[in-house]
Amino acid sequence: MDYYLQILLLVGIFITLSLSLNLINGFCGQFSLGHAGFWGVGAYSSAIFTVFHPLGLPAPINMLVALVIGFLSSAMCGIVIGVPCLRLRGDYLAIATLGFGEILRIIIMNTELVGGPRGFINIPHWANIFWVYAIATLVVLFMLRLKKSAYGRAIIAIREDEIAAENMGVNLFYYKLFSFTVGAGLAGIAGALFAHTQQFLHPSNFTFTWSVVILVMVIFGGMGSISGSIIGAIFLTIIPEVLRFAGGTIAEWRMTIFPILLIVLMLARPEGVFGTREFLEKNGKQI
Amino acid sequence: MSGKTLLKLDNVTVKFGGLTAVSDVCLEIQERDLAAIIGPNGAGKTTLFNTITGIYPPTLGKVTFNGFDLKNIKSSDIAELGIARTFQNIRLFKNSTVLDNIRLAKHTRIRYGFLSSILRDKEFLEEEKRIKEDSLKLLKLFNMEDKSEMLAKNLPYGEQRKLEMARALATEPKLLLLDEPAAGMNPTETKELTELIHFIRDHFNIAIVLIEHDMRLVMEIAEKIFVLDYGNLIAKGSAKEIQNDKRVIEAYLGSEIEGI
Amino acid sequence: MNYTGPSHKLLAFLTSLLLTTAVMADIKIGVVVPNSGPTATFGQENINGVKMAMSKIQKTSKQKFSLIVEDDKSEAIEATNAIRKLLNVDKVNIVIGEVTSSNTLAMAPIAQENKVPLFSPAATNVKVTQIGNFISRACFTDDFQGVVMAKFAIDTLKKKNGLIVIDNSNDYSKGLASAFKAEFLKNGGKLASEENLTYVQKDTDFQSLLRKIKRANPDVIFLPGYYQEVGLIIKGARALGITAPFLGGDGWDSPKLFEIAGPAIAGNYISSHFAPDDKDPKVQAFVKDYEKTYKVKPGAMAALGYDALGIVVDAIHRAKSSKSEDINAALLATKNYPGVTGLISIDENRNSKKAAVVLETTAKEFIFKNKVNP
Amino acid sequence: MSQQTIFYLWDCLQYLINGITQGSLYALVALGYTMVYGIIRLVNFAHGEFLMIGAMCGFYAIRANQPMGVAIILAMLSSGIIAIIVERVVYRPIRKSGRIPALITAIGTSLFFQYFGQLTFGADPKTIPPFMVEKIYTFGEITISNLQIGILLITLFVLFFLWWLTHFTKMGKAMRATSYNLPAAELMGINTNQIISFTFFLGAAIAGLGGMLMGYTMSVEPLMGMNLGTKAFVSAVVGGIGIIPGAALGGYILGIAENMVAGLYKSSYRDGVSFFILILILLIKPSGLLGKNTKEKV
Repeated sequence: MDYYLQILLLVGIFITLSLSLNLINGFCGQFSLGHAGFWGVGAYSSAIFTVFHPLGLPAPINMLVALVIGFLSSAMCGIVIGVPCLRLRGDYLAIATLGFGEILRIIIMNTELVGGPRGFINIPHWANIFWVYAIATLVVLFMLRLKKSAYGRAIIAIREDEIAAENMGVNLFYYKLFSFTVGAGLAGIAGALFAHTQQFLHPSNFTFTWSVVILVMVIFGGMGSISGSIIGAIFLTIIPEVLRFAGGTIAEWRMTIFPILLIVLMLARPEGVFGTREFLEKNGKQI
Repeated sequence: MSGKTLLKLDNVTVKFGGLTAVSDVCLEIQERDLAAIIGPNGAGKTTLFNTITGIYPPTLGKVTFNGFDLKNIKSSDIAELGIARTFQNIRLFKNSTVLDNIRLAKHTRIRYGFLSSILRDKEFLEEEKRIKEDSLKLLKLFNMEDKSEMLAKNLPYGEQRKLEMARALATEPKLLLLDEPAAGMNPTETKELTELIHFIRDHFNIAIVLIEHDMRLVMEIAEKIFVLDYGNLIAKGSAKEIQNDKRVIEAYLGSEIEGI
Repeated sequence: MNYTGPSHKLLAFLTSLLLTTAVMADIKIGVVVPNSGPTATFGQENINGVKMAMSKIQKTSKQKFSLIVEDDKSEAIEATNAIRKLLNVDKVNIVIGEVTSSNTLAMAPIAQENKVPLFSPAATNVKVTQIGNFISRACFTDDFQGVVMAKFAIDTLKKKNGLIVIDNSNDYSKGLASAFKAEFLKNGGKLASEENLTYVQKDTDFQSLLRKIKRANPDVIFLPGYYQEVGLIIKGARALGITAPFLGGDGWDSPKLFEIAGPAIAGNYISSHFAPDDKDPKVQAFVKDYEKTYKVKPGAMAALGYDALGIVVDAIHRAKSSKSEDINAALLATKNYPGVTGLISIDENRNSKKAAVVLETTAKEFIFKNKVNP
Repeated sequence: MSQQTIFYLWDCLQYLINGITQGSLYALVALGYTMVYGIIRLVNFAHGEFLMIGAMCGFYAIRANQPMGVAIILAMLSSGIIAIIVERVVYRPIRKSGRIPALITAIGTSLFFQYFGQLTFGADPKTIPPFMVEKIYTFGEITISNLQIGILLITLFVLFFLWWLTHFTKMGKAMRATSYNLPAAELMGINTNQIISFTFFLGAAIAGLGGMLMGYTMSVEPLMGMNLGTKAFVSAVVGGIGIIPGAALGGYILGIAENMVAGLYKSSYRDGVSFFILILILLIKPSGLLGKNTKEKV
């Protein structure tokens, strides 16, 4: 079933994406609203490689290279944006990243090589559901291990209290930049997977609205919760599709139902479904 | 009053815009000192701590720690050099467990790299095991080991203060700065705290400087007292000397002399 | 349905109708349109045309059809989700969509892979049908409109000192412009200025552009943009004393153009798919029906939607099969289908070959000027 | 000077004038962002949608043959009322939950009204006739219309009115007190909920006016709030969010810069330039041009 496969595939890509943003927003507490920009950079740069300069090797190897390119190019953007912006805090950081995300998209829009506003076509179909879930699994594993290491503890300490963290010996700038860069890079990987499963890219996929959608996935599950991000990605990808089947008025109004659900969730449970905890974890104690 | 000089402030002045919070302060702390900084509200005590820990760099003057000039050194590096502190308004990592609060403080002492932590190699596992054991040992000293898996925010107030001290000690400092450790404590708790501070100094062999309003506590434990008023260091000396200092009495007149 | 084509066609059609109605089960036609999002204005009009054609066909045809419409929020991801749902869950036999070239391009590889025909009512970008042999369209391409207007400028208006103004934010404008330029120069026209004159969508101020135009002093200006900016440009041009006629493409084709530009709009020309005042009785019947149902005059999007469904149903009848491959073969073999947007044949590149209409603008509306055959 | 240079200079002057007109509109919308942020520290993403609702109501008023003045007042009222309702029903309950949930709620509200608008009003752009009969004056190579002058004057009037309101009326003083320290204002007996509602109303009503003035250049459509709102928001941040004169300053800077870049370089970078300025300002002076730097208390 191609359609269900497509939804499953998007779920996998969004798991990677929401985890990558969770590293920045949820773990490190740095509010980024430009994540779709990194997603787009990874998607476009990996597709430029596979469309224009693929290596004369089997497709899977090319795909691996594409993933690496997606990671590196987005991570590089992350560094370039992170170095000046991470001095900012809270709302200001959010606004600056929003601005950068939009600038990245405007640059893509004005690049003739990648089709500009028409969209980027003829991207080879080199990734599939196995790639997507292999990567998603690796990212989940990565995040779980990171969370339980000195790196993760330092990053979470920054979220909890920057000043205390710094006075306990955590180099704020280094760890903020680390999570921002790695988060951007992972979004780039998600972008590469997206490009090579959809075979078509359009700048409208990488607007501010999509940054918000990814953010909502993170917040829905709970900032800083890995299982929360997974649940968020699953739920928010599937809901709009389920509403398609509701038929009649509901299907027609489905786009207004999504924001209402969002508002209701925030009113009822502002910390998200899991808070900062993990699934089956209570009061910090692992079961 | 023996041992070598650990911390030295030379003519330190801190200004915020037009406001001078600390003015031309000179003081020295030796190894194993147990000192207190006192003074009325707004005298610049906390600002002095913030300057020592690198949060607000001094506008003028020089801070030297253990022979290092702290000019342009980041807070995190100062922590690594061996200064740890607690905060006036408790700054724990609230949504982390008690154990994780302690483990985080061991941050600068960790040697394994990023790849080790993702691959979970032998180096990582051994070091994490050691850190956990050390942390639990430390918590045991504070009688909190059974609470190691509780979230910090769920601890009672007094234990939050204790945890903050434990966390500061976990960085393995040479100098511990305590910002109003007795604030909000009842007399029994304050008494325990007095013992605890003595214990810390003797067990860890470090210097301690505290900011405190509770004069009974200060007079009981401080071997050296510095008095700040409007950013100026108006007196220093032993408890006896301070109690008889005219300028100090003037500064405190009618307000916080009940403990003397 | 009354055919005006050659009599053997009529015969073929009637026999096919007789043969098929008895045999085939319910045929499912999927439609993907933007019902929300930035291009919803085209999508909503387009789907009106499709639905009207459907209700008309259901009245006369014995064959049962069901129409499944999916919204794509004007977004590529949603468009691909929508077409996959249509193909795999609803198992439609054919898909109509989308109105924009970029979202059609997003869906095209999926239709091609599933070997189900994707028939776009209004995606005019040249690349759309190059994706594969299951992708075709009911409209002509951008290139054709440029050629039509270049011929019109030189042959009908007798103007040879031209100027081209491009909307830099879309391929549509660039495509029309380059085709116009080539044809115009080939037929003896010349450009009044070598400068690149461009603007982008959502611009609201065109003073600099207009002054550059005025200084170049052309006697005809090709402005292949969308009505919103075009309206403002022309309004400003007339206020500034630029009198040369503007020529444009189907992007102008909306009643809103007259609201935006006001009376200044009179005396310009566009190429488009459809003229509501075309004296052709088919067209008049369509316009009357449409106005009765939706209380507004149909624009090109409605007419193209109407024809797209008509062509698809016609192909299904001729295919005598509900298999997507057969429907596609019949669809690609469409010859001289008498739609409201002209006599339509699908050419070897799977594009519609049909006449374009040239419309003249008056202060209030478009009036039919002439037809230009390919 | 060559002919080319003279033209270039004339062009610059013209872009400046156009920039001021556009800047005025940005400023009008930015005021609402800034006032709301000033008082409850919330980036009200739905502000652009309040504007859209107002402009839509104005459009229907005109279609029902109401005179322009009535339509403008209706637009302002409907923007204001919808803002009060949203504040009361959605923002007020969420305020205690912290800033991120509040921000997400604001984004959700914005999305809701965008889609709601497309489904109820239809996605097609609707044109509002200009608020007065257009006349164009030519000076040398530049042109100015009476509408442009009108927009500038109205904006200046609104700014003056706000200055008067915040400095010389009881309501205004209460607004400033609330913005300075909400709990303290409450203790002083100020009904802060009422002040917040009023601030929402005022900001949205001004935005509604901006939406109607835009009839001059743009049409009214359900997504209009998104583009305009983003720019206005950027203006507010550039000028220093929370500061009323800052919003105006930011609006004019953005308007002029955009027109200069679009005119002299390429209009594809019109949107890029606003974000570029935004980031530049944030990096040099994070609190905005007129903002005060604040340090976190330890």
